[in-house]
Amino acid sequence: MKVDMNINVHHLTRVEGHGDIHIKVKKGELVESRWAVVETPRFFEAMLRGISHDMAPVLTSRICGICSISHTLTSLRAVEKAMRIEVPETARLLRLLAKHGETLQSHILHLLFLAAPDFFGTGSVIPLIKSRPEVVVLALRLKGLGNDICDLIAGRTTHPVSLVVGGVSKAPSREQLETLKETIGERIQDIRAVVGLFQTLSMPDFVRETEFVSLKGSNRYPWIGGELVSTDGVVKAEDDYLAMTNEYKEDFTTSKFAKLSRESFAVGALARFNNNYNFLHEKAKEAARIFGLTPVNHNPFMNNIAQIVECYHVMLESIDIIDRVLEDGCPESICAGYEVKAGEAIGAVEAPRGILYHHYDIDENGIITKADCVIPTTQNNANIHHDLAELVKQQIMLGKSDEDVTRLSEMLVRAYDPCISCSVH
Amino acid sequence: MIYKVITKSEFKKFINGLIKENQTFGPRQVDEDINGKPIYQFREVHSFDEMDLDYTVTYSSVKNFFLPFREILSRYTFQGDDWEQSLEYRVNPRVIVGLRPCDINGLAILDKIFIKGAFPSPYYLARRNNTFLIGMDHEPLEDCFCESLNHHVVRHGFNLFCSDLGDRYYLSIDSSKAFNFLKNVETTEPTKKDNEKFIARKNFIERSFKTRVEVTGLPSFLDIEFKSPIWKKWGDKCLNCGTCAMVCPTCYCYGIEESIDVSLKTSRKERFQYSCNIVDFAEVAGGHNFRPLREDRLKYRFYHHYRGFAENAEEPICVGCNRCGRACLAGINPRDVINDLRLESKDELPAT
Amino acid sequence: MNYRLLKQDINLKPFMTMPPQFNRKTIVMRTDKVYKCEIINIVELTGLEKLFHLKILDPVEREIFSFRPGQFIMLEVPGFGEVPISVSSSSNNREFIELCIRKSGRTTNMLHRAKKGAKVGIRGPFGTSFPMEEMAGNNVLLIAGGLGLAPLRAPLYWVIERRDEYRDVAVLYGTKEPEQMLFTYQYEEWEKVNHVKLLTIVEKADKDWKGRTGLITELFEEINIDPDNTYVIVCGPPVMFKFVCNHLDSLGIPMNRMFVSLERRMHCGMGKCCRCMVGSTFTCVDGPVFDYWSVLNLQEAI
Amino acid sequence: MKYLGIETEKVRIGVFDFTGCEGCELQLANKEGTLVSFLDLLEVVNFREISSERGDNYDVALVEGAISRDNEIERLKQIREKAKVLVAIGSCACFGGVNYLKNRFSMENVVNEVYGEHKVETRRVQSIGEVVKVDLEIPGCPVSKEEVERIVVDLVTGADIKFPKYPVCIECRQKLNTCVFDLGKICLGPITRAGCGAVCPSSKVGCLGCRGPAEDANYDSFRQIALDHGFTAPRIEEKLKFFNALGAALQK
Repeated sequence: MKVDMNINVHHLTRVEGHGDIHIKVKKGELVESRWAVVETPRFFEAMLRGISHDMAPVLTSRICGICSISHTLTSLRAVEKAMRIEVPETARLLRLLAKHGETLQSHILHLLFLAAPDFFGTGSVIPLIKSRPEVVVLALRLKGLGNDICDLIAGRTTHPVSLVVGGVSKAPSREQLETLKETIGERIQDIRAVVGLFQTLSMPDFVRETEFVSLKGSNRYPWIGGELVSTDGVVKAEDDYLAMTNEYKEDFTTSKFAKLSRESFAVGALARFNNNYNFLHEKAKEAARIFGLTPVNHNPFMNNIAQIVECYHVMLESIDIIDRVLEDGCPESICAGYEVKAGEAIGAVEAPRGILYHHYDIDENGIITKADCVIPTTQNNANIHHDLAELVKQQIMLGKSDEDVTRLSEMLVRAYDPCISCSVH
Repeated sequence: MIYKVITKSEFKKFINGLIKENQTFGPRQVDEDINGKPIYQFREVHSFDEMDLDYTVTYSSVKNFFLPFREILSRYTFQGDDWEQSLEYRVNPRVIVGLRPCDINGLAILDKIFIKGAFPSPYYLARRNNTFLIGMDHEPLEDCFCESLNHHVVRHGFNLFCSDLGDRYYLSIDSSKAFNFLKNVETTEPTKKDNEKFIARKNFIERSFKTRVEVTGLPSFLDIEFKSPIWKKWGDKCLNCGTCAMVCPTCYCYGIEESIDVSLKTSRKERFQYSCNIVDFAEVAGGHNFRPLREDRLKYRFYHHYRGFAENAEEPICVGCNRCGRACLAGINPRDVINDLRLESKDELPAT
Repeated sequence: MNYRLLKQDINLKPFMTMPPQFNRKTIVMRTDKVYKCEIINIVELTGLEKLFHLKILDPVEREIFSFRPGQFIMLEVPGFGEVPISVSSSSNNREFIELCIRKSGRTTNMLHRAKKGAKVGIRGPFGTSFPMEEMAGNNVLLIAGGLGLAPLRAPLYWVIERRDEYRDVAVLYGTKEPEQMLFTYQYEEWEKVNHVKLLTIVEKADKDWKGRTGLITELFEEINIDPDNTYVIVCGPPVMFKFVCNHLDSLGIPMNRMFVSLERRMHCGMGKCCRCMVGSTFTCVDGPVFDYWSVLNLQEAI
Repeated sequence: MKYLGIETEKVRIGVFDFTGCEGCELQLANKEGTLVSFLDLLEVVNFREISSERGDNYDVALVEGAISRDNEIERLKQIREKAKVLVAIGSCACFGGVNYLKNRFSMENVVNEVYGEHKVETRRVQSIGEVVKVDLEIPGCPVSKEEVERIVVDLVTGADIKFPKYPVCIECRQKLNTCVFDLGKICLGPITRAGCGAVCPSSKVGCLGCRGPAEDANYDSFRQIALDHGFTAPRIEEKLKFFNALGAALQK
């Protein structure tokens, strides 16, 4: 049996942001295991103070380069709730469509650009261009589709422009929507191919029971707003998010940690899947069954599979959304006028990596006086940290080498698709 | 020129026929401004009803249908240390409906430069030859001053021109293509009464102009006023943003740039619409700028427009549509600048 | 009955398939078609300037191409851009053309890295030229500052090749520093073989410089100028030719017998893009060669 | 490519990030249609976000994000030493970006607001150029992939790199957009450097000047125009300072 182990991964690669893994084993006993976020804090909550309410979505989209649409939508939800602004239905649908575009491009980026190299034994996706061109083609086409959806609805993918307080500033034309719908239809076969590809790969077998937190669907798979729910049976209102997150600070990390009923909980694709399986599109459920994924699943590596299932689901739902917008006849005005007023509100949105909260106090001039943002990766950090300890313990028992443990630990963190700069916003 | 009269319902049939067979562009409302006023542009249309033929004015001119804002002049394909050049002048035919007389006159000015001047442009010619133009008269807006430049009437440069007689159009037919197309629908020879109505309509339009700009002797006047302090006054306001030149029907100054594609296998040589208002318009390779000041550049645009260049027989190239004046955020418009210059020179004259 | 517009293809016209002839300005040609050339020789002149020998590859195009002293061509480096360059060689040389090029921008920087055998393109010739025939029977005075010697080389070749037709020929050449002097290897030949009086001067001498030091106008003291029988060509930066021309004017030389070549940014060379406008005049079509009287009448020329 | 007798070589790049969202790095993996050709121009020696390869032998360092901690300064200086060409990519790297909004407050105040009793180290935000010498700045929040592609082609072929000097208005008008001012919103397009394809005004949203000032931008006239359109001075200043891209120019 392996006696001593000293693993230090400085600035874990193929994730968004800077995080370190530290593992220390002495005489077969785990002495220390840490998931330490060393990302530079940016203090967005402070930056928000004194900013006009309509600049808040623009500013907070800069929290994250991958899920900027989610941040924008969360910020808009908080502002619009605070000022009691009624957003036109078509604008709601278009926003959700942009959201789906983001989910698709973010999940594909993670699955095929960042995680896949682990399964093919390469350092990055670049060697795969030559060795596995069919995988790269899938990745480019699907990520391209996600970006195209975002570009059309939100103006661009990173830091969207047309998602504004009151609705959407510019609507796509009927022709553009019809073309987009056709393209999504054609790409369904690509997501099927991704399912096929991942069937040939084996997810590490690791289970650690934990609690999964997400939005709760009422009649459909949840993305924007609604009740908060956990697999341990906790249900809370959106405004009650603080009771759901319970943030606390550890010294070894710049990101905060969070907990609910246990020492940690998880958010993200697997959490949404575990809480809302019933609302998934039939075809998406079918894909889940192929991998033996059923709720409640406690293998964090299966988050990858849950992401594939969600990609399938959002593509199909996008087609439905476009149909509904086209039925409504693409109304000219999809942005509600409003009066600036004081208020306080919380917005909760399911970002690709899990549930995201923005909480603003706005004064009568429409200026933000206080802000709080709780990021999915912040909520996952404690769970990653505890998973790591459990994983290392199991691996020591199996007598695995330093390299194996390092590789598996890295894969574990990546499986959460962490968005670290986000978490230290 | 052959004249005919057509009812508005027959005209609609005629236009729908053209739309069905050809790519067609016409005035469409694209936005509403903050004051609730509609904003129009020439956009592709798929049926007659999508057009708004009673539109006031389009935000941008039709210039870019003939001088695209960006256009590939040639391509190079690289192989080893050698390359091959390829050039392409093919364009698909299209129809533009609803041009105002000033728009058509603007094209006539561009024709002088790009077809009749030295080194006629095959790119422009191909676009011009393959575009079927249907003009329409209109009542002038508050700030139109095309009448001052005699561009409120149009005599050539179109295929078909329609004068509104209420329930019918009085058609001026200036091409055999238009004449043949019109055989598809019912038209009548103009009666004496139609002719009278047509002339009355013309006179009515001419009387309706509210804005006048005095342009007599302007070319030599601008030469004399080249060093006037008035230019600084307006130059200080100017953002040098090039908006005026982009919306203008006759501004044609351009630049050429080349770029290699990411594949490193091909490159493009592109012409891009530019403006003499832009800071580096007259900058040379070493970095020297022949027009370093805002006022130099603003003056230059006026100089080109109202004095005219050798290629254009030194005539003004402005058609008086005031698109530049409306689009300018800084409130710079030809009427005010020219009046200012004239007033200033009056002040300088010794009292008699 | 039909409403369909038929495509009118100007590609099918016969002159669109032939090599363009740039000395015919009024027919529709493929004016953006370049003549492909090979760089057959590169001579390093100074740290900044190189002389390129370009041979047009296609024999038909080489036959068509001819130019007059003072005209320029547009030199195309595919992918990197096009620049106007005045031709520096003899118009009698139908084998290759010589271009003296300073490194000063995207296109010329690339060109300076090019190796012998590389292929570039040219279009042209464009613009006006010096009235060489009109000058016959007179004294010819060529005055150049800095890079200005490059465009003067073509008229100088013209005169040298017809030496009997001209009377006294003098070249006055000034640069800032000795190392900026161009074509120094030819000076002896010009003076001894071609009977050209050559005077040089630098503003700032270095330790090896044994010649004159000062401004170019100081050279006037060393030659006799007969104002009634002299034609002058001046090339150099605007400040320099303004200074020189004023001096010549005071000597009594009529302004319409002084010629200058103006330099401006050009993008098309064909009187379209307006980048080279001086006042209301196109440098590319109405110039680059102007007599000094015309220059004085252009707004913002100097 | 062996054109003009010049053999082109791949550019060995390292991509590094500091205080920022990593959105600009992500753009490098965008524009899927040309991504394979684009990657073929590069030898990626160090790019933590997408690759586990970590080398030090890069010629060109693309640096994203602003500087807001002591250890970032050290890391940046090391990169500067190794890189032949250091490129600041994105508005954070070029100007400090939105992070500069933090500088309105004292650092103590900022830490208290977010972390309460926990002391976290932070410093006033600086752009990359305020800390080390920068050879090239590619502005934008995020950067435009088209522009990055063009610049990388120029790096590979060794050609001079050029940026548009004119303002966003030209690109905006060329898209036949309605002026955002006519729609009742404020837009910094007239004073902001073009190159983004007027992406914000094309969505009927005002430009916020993330690409920095156009050459010879007329601030005085612009301020007057904004006031004449009924926008209040604080509102105008909020926009002008948002990315610190124009703010930096205003202070000069």
